[in-house]
Amino acid sequence: MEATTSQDYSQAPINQQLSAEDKINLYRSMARIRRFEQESLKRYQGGQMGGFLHLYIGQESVAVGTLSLCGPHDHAITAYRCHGHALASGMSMKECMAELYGRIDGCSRGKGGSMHFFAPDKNFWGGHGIVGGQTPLGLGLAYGVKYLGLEGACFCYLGDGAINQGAFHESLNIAELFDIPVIYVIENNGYSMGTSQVRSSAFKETLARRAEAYDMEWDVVNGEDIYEVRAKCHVALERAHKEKKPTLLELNTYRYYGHSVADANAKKYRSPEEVADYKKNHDPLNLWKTRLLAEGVLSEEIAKEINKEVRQEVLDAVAFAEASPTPGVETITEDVYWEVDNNTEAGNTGRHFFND
Amino acid sequence: MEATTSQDYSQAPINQQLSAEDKINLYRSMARIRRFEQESLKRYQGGQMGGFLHLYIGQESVAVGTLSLCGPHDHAITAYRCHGHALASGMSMKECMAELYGRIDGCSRGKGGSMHFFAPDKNFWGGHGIVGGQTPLGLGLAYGVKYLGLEGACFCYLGDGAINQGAFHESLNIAELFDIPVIYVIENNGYSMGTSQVRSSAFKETLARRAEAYDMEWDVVNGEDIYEVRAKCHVALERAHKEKKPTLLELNTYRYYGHSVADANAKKYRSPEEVADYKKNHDPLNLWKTRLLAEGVLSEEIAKEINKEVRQEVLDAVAFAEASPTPGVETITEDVYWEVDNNTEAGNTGRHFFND
Amino acid sequence: MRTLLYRHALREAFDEELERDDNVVLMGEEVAQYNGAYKVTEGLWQKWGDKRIVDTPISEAGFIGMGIGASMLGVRPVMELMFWSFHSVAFDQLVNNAACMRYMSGGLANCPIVVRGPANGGTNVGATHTHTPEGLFAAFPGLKVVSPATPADAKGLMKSAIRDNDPVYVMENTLLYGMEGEVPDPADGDFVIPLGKAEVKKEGTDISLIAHGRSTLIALEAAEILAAEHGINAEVVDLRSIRPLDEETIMQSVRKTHRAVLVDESKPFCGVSAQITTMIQDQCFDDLDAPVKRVCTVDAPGIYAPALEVPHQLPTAKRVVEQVLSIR
Amino acid sequence: MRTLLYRHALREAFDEELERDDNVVLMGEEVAQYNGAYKVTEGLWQKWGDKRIVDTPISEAGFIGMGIGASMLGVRPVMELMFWSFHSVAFDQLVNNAACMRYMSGGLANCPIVVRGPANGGTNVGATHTHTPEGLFAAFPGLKVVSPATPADAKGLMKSAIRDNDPVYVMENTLLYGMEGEVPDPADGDFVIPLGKAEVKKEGTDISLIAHGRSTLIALEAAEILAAEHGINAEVVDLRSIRPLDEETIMQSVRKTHRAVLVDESKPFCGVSAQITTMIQDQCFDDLDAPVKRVCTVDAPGIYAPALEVPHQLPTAKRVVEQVLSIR
Ligand SMILES: Cc1ncc(C[n+]2csc(CCOP(=O)(O)OP(=O)(O)O)c2C)c(N)n1
Ligand SMILES: Cc1ncc(C[n+]2csc(CCOP(=O)(O)OP(=O)(O)O)c2C)c(N)n1
Ligand SMILES: [Mg+2]
Ligand SMILES: [Mg+2]
Repeated sequence: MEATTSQDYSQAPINQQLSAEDKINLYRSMARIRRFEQESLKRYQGGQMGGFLHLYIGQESVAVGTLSLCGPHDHAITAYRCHGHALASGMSMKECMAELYGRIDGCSRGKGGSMHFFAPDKNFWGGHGIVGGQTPLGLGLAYGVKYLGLEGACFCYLGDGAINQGAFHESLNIAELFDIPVIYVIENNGYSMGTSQVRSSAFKETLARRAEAYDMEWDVVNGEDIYEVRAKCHVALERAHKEKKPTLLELNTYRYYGHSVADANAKKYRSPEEVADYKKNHDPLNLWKTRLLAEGVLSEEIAKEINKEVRQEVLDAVAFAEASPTPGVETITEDVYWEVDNNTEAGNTGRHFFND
Repeated sequence: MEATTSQDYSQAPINQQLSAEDKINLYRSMARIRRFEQESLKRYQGGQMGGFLHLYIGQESVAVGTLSLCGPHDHAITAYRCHGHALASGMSMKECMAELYGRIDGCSRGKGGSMHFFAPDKNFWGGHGIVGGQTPLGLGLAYGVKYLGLEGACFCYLGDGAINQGAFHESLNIAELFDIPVIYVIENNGYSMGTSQVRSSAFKETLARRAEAYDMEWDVVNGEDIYEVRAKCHVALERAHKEKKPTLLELNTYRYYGHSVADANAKKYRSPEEVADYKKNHDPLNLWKTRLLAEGVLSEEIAKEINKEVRQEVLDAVAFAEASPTPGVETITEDVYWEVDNNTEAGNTGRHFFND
Repeated sequence: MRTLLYRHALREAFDEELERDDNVVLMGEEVAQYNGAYKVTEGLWQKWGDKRIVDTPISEAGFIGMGIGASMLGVRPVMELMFWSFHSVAFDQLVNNAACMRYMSGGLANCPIVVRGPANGGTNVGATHTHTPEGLFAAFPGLKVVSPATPADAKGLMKSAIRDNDPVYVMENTLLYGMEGEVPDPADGDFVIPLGKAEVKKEGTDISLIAHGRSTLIALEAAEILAAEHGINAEVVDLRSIRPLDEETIMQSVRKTHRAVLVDESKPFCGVSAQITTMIQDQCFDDLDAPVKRVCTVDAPGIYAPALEVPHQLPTAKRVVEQVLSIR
Repeated sequence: MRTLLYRHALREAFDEELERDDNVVLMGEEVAQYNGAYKVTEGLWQKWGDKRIVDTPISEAGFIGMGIGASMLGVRPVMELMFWSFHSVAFDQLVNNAACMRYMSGGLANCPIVVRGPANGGTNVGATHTHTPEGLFAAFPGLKVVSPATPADAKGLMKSAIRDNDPVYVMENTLLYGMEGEVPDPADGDFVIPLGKAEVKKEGTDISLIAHGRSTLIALEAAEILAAEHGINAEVVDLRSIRPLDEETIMQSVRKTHRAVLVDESKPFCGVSAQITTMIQDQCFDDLDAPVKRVCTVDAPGIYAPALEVPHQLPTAKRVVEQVLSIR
């Protein structure tokens, strides 16, 4: 259970299974996220969106690597920095971009915005704004899968700052005590807003080691390397599937931009050298591309082609979002109660809304 | 940091300092708690009190041992099972008994009842009903002592079931991160209501080891032995005083009665043999008495004399409580706002209460 | 008709719903092996086993959040808070995750959970254990709140709550658990009471006493005194459900009697009764012969002193009578 | 007079109180080195250092509970919730430990804390980030709640809050932080505004618009439209302090105008405006020419869509005008 960076994770059976096409798709999946985020940034700065925008750029390998392992009964849930997980879950850029624009064709009908992408049909359960608040939900999704007698699990993502929320602690204890197939993925990008990891957490060696407090399995993963992410997370997934046991994983990663686009101090709490080093030496897209080029799986031409396709997909998504209507005023009180929305007897009994 | 029961803790310097009188006083202190609780039980069953009654019988050595170490700037706070800590802090039986009776001369003027004994003048800060809710307060008392530049600490007690509350986790992280002189004392009596420790907590070897998750010092203590309690807790107290560092301690102990007097299942979830074994072989009062007899510090006569005094003290307390008036109806809205109670300008500006 | 204790009516509701739907699972502290701190779930663990009746650690945020998460997959957790007062440590899960999930997902998710337990003062357990959060939660759109006053209502509302596809918070009462009342025999068919239907517990003509939960019984007691000692024929409306709310029954009653006193164990500031009063003065402005009055818990944290709490801090029939007389 | 931004008025209040009393300590997430997520505490860490300005982990229950504990020893923590919406994860500390401590100890302890931060919708941050919990907390006896609408009020109320010996929860507003307004010069003396004093922000004769926080500005905007377009002279009462509440100023206004519309960003069910309405109909029953009306946030979780939130879900001057016209 130590971070062993020396090992060649490409040789792990789960990675040996990957076809050339699979590998290229992993590249494409990361490129989609990268481009989507870049375009979002542009449009956000252009005043097309409200609220916050937390970019996933720099962390793509985490969502893509972990979610590439998922089967039909594996679920995912994350915090507000959710675009990467949403796209890696198979969501279309159109519904995502339209959501950012607050339009009716957005995945959440314009109700959720950037922090609340949802696609339950793709086993993706959001997008949650309260730090740590999603961690009991992830536990519950995994509990639900097990309760229903299915072989599945839940990847529940959280940040390095989020680990100090009480609800997470409660979840870890229950997960181990009840044998719940949940995999907690700490996406350790080193900072919670402007606070570095060492200023927010007391810990021994690594954050994931906190799992020992609950006698839970854990591991530390170099999150920039898709092979390693897949290899180590697959071990956790198997543990969840076969033994119904939880795991706490810490995936080291980095965000290039500020906490959100509104982060006024993005350039103050981190040195320019630190950011430059990450971009140059640890960019997950570059690393994967280099790797695939070396393996002869990818060529510069294919990479270019993919980037072209992806760029087009983003532009189509923007066009889609711009063409999508603004939700009508009446939608404000829709999607509050299932029974009301479905016009059931229960939904029609008694007053549900109190505007007068 | 292992539970070493073989060591002779009587030889620890902090115990060597104890005079014969000190030792006898420790006995008296435990006897006071035992008798107070026995009488409370009787009066509660006689219908003199409302609410819950959580007896401390069996755990006396924990409160007495730890609080015997305290100096002028050391504070204490605990949960609802608070009578032992209250009396060991130096509170009179009178104010405590009157509180149980809900009378105006009760320590909390009849407002708090059994779960909420308070004596700030003796550095005792209650008595708290929400499981785990007192743990950030204990942190705050220690933070306050440090902030004010005093050499002091706070003993913050909690049960083995309480460790799974989120607020406790948050407190541990902050305590270590900020170098707060708080000493968390898990009084591990093996059960939270009817749930045994292993059914409520996932842990490795001992509960206190969870401290390692925060890189915090910890220890496990045989709570039935006053010498060991004092020796090991003194180490923690010194760490708090000198290094401003927290400690997580687990004191193994036992409660003879049910969770509360209303615990209908007290005899179901524990075997009669288990309870009998504790009473016979692990009773902290008996053990201490035997020890002091062996040391020649105590004689049967002195012990008898003490018990007689203590019995009289309890009877006086009952008489005091019975003679104390029921609080007037007007007191219901007293002690809500400091400014109102103190008749200040702020207290007289605007409406504070909304009864019409 | 057959009578049952309130706690047994609830247990019967659970038992029937556990039978009807495999996805119903009961969880909470001490609900299984201990039979429930207040014996509401007595015998169910023995009958239904570990999968359906689950003891949890003292981690309300953790296990309630877990239930919410599972509910999105179609599990139907019925979660006990040993006291509703312990909502404070699970508040985020209760008002954000349960209440806003459907909304934030644009209707893609829903949370068919029940959270239940006693929510009342009157047993001298002090300020932290005597919260009455009906209004607190009903204030959050997305949530439903009910508060049954009788064994029959307890059973009927609980069954509806479990079948409802939205989060329903059921506020029971430790002082009612031992109360006996008529409950229809299961042999006579499935007994449910829809959420959102008030009940006129006593018809009257002179004044409307509007209440919910145990306060309904206080209102009925006051109505008897008013009839016997003052010749006033009070109508007693039991809201049963706070949200959805049966506005029609309330307004009908006030239009008939032209006067209303609300009996509400909430604290006065922003209590349920403040909301109902606001609605009445709006919709029945011309019908009212006097201001709407309220009898609430005296505005202070819950007191311990047994001599004060029930006789003087909580609503009493005596105070209700006084308020009624003050506007006659 | 000198003008300041709302956020700078707050900062000036902190700076002066940090100077006045060594026991005042500011804490919260990103309040020190980052200068505050909304720059309210900008420069204070640099000036006052690590002891007085403290960055905390994202552990609201932990650090707010810590502040409460320290306050019992005489430390005076001023704690920032980056959003008041995050109250949900610290609720137990906020409503039990802070609110009930004095009571449960029979008056032996008190908690001179301030908890502060923005509590508002309008920035399209979705349901979990747009709670307006003024009423939620004012419902708990033992707590005080204020909601300043202008830079001067922000400074004056904050200074009073810090000096108060009870827990005071100050609800600020991200939409107001950049607003400019007159604030007395410190050279002219210590500027404080007592808690519990409303202010008539505009005198009028025809109707009372009663509001707090940013809704006050909506009310003022509506008053202008009413005057210009409808010849209606509205009075605007700014509560400023929700608890303690300046009942006199409210009732005086209503007795003069005989009509009232409340403007309240709370959700309607059990919102602050429900409480005020209840009080008005009781105390001004014979003075009222029409039912008291309310303009609240449309009853649903906070919506993201920028096209809807501010123009259609939050109170607007347009809706206030409509309500006023509906009762003329
Ligand atoms: C309970 C709560 N407290 C505070 C916030 C404000 N906040 C949002 S994100 C964030 C930092 C979280 O950092 P981390 O968990 O490391 O995730 P990252 O942003 O790095 O992905 C904070 C303080 C919040 N949303 N919820
Ligand atoms: C938040 C909360 N949840 C539940 C309870 C009910 N409750 C009171 S004591 C208790 C058991 C606590 O056990 P433990 O921490 O081991 O302490 P002990 O009673 O053994 O001293 C429970 C579940 C409560 N008071 N607060
Ligand atoms: Mg981070
Ligand atoms: Mg215990």
